[in-house]
Amino acid sequence: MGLLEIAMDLLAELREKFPKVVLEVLEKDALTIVCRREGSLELISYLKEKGFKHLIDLCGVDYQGYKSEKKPERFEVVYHLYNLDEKKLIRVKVLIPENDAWQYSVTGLWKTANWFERECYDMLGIVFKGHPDLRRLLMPEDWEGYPLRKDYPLFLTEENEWKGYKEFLASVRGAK
Amino acid sequence: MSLYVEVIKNGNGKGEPEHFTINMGPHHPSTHGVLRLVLELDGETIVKCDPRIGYLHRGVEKLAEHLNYNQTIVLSDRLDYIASAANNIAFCLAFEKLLGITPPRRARLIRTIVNEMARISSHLLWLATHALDIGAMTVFLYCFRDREWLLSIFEKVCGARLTHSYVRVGGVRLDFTQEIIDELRRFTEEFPQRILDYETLIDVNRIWLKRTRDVAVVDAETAINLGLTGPVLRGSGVPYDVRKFRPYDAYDEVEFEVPVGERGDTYDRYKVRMKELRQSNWIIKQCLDKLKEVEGEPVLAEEAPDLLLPSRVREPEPKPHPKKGFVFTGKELPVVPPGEAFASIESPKGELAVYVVSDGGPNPWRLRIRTPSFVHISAIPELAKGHMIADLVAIIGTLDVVLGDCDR
Amino acid sequence: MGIEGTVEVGKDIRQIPGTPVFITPLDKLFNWARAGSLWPLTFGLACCAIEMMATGASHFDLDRFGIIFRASPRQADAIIIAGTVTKKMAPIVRRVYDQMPEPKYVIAMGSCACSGGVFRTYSVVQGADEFLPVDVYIPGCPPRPEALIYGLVQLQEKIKKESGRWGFWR
Amino acid sequence: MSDIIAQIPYPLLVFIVAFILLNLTLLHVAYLTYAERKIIARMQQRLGPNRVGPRGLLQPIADVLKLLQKEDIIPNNVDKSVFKIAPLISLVCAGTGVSLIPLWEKFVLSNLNVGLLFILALSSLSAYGVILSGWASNSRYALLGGLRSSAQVISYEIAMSLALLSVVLMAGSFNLQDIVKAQVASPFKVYLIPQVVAFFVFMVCALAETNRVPFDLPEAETELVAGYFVEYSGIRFALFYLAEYFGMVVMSALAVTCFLGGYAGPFEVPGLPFIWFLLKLYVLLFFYIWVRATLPRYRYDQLMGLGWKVLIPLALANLFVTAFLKLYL
Repeated sequence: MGLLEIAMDLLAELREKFPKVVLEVLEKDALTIVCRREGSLELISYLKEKGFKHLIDLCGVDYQGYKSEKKPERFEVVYHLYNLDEKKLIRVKVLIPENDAWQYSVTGLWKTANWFERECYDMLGIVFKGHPDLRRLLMPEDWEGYPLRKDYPLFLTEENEWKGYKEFLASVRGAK
Repeated sequence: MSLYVEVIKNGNGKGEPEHFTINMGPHHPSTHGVLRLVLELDGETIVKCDPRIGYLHRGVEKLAEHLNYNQTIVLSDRLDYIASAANNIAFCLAFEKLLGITPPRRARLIRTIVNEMARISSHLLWLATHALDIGAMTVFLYCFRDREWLLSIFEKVCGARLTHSYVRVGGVRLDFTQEIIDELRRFTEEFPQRILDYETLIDVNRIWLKRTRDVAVVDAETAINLGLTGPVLRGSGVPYDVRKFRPYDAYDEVEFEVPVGERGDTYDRYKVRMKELRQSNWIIKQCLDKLKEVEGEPVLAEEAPDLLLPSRVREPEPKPHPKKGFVFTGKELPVVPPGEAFASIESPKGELAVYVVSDGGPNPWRLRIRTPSFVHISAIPELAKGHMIADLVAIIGTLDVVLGDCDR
Repeated sequence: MGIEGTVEVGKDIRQIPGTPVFITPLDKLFNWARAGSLWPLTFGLACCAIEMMATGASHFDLDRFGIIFRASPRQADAIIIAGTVTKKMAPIVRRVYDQMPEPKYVIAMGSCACSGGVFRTYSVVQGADEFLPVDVYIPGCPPRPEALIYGLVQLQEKIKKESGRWGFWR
Repeated sequence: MSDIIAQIPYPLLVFIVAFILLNLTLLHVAYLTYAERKIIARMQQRLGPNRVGPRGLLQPIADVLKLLQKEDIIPNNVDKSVFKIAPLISLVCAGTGVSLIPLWEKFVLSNLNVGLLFILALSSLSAYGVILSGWASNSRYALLGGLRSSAQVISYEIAMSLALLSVVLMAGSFNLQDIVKAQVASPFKVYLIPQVVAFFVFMVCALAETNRVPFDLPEAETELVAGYFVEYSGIRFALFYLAEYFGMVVMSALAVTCFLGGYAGPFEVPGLPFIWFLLKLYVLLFFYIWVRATLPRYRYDQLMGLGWKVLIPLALANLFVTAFLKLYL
């Protein structure tokens, strides 16, 4: 029995209610809904009302230079939602264009999304509109660049070193 | 200027009561690593708490994109270094889903045992540090004594005490020897008595009760909204346990209960963890019995591919050619098919989820790790509001956070 | 480098002007005291901190060597860099080190603190010796408690052989 | 013997006695730290110090020597004079009490008529050392530690004084020597039996006064790093450390004197006049260490609650009952 059949009713409902938002429904290891950014917030809040109360994960993916298939946009924000009563997992992917990288914040629905979104902003540079306190989380506040983007180097050479660390090293070596 | 203290803001100049701002950490004995908390105090009561993390951010997710699948398991050890076997399993489950393989039954049973051993050792360390934070020093040393025993068993299993890298894609690295099984049996026989020892030390202790009862109470609805998982969520009465809800490995063939709390305070969470210790012990016992049924079977799936090199295999087999020797007729296929997979496990701290995206290359395209500690630390401001500064220590303890797990 | 206020009397030989002869036996006594009561700072960074805790606990018991962990850098003699040092953390580690009173010693515990280990990434300092004078390196990921004890004993040996280290009478 | 003593001029005699007393106490304090480490180690299935000297016996000496010649950091933004003098206040106030304790019938440095009051006054004064150090350090952790400590000492002082007052009522004197004599003369031989409540209150308060577990809030390692002496290093830190152990010795000695019959024993041991006193003292000190290895720490408000809501009413009730019995029996 495929995942799709289990969730037929839900899917039909979603397609009916959000015809312009849902782009594609895939059956992978979990039920996957690919959707547009506009209206994605309504779709997610509708899913929450439907019992998907547990936001397991929220993350961003950078698809720049992805070989195996053509991706319509550079970024995706991926939500994993779980229904605790019916034991169902659903994955919602929201497409985010490169030049206009922002997404609606879901902090109003889940408090836990606060830090997930801050991390996503920190690592990939996707701005979350409506977030109460969007600051860098893991990296220092004056860090340049977004480390998880594909065009960011894994290891920083002397030239593109973080200037805070450079200053620190200079001060320490001067003191020695 | 002292290290501990940074005056961030002193009052607001509008005649409202002046709040005392102190900076706790990142070097502080009870923040369990390098967590930094900026606290606004009214006397000793916390008005506002702002956790700052990232002091142990090592770029594991980025680094994983540059290593091949087997090498990332080594990184997983260093996430939640107290229960590294659990992390190994989460990574391997995700990769196995991507590859579409299932490990043989013996491997699944061994994984279950190792996972529960990791849970016991993690909970013991939690109990030790939690008790030390509240001031009971002796419990700390008792727990470490028993943890040493468990670590010595781990050492016999794979040669490492802390960072095992024992679980592999498609199974485990080595089979259990009879010696290990005997040792584990002795452990499971004796361990319930040890749990009783700890409980007699602190369970009915009035000071312990006073310090933990009604501290950081979370009701079920809020707990889910805050994303809390694991013992913390179960302490609030929600019986959500990934081992029951989405069974992996051999959890569908063993019996165990999911203990839940009633009030959702620090004491309940302590109770839940103590009960979990007994359940884990029971699970290990059952798995040891079941291991007899699959004596001599392989512990690594035969179809498990060699993930190191090369990244692509040619299909079908090369055919003899009259002039050129052997030639390949089919096209090359990637070892790891492109796609995405999501796997989550019940790690000792909570729900550990791994989301992996593959482009068919030798390295993962994106490896996202959802760690329980990250979520739990994000809940500290909510839990700490209105409590005393001494309670904060108990709150950090009861959430059971590891900073390596949080910052990745 | 050299200690402040010393004069060079020969090639690579420096002398403190007016140093009495009895300094040497005094040195020996103080070195014995320093080695016998080496108080490291409770300063855990990552995985190695767990092994450091295990070393202090019942099974290995650092107290035997007179080593007890102190929480305040002002009262510590040695700092054990136990774990990965990130670029965000490095200034704080240095600040803690600067707060310690002389004579102070540094132990780099684990591959990460020695050389950055497996984490050759944008945010990790490639070895604590980039910004600290390290006395003892302990390899391993994480080093076993025995290795840490060995490292500490090596440091004690080193202290016992020292001369001309900081002292308020100098 | 007594002739020789009589020939020594009085100031010199005082000096000699003080010298003996100081050395004896210092030795006790130094080896109390060693004993504490050893005993706690045994309770936690460890070995304790055993490498520095035979069986680790030189450990306290190494510690003191090391602390003596460590750098004495005085941070830039502290109140320098107060910062320097605070540990001395602590130590002097904690240590002076020893001079009033009768170690033996014929051995007491200063047989003051208001001895008990004097000790109480000193122990309240020692709080100044803590507060001043916390304030002068210009560090929030130190300040919090100092504040906690002052509040704690003040509230527990009351209960302790009330507990001791019952003893004074029974003995009819503030002189410690007289209290011991009154105990020996009483039908119980020790005041522990009639004043068991007061003894209990006194011991709990003594734990609080000396900032020991479970009342070690001012220096709670896991909350406030090291509390009020977080900024102190080297010899000044050693002074604070000594003051804590001096406080333990003095409080235990006071308990021995007021409740356990002081130097009096069931029989005289020839040549060893101090033996009974020391034996009782060691038992109480062992109790301190035992408690430290067993109990978790109280929270600040709970500590205050215990002091004001339990100990003070208990001590008051005990005082009234004692007074009533004294009047009508």
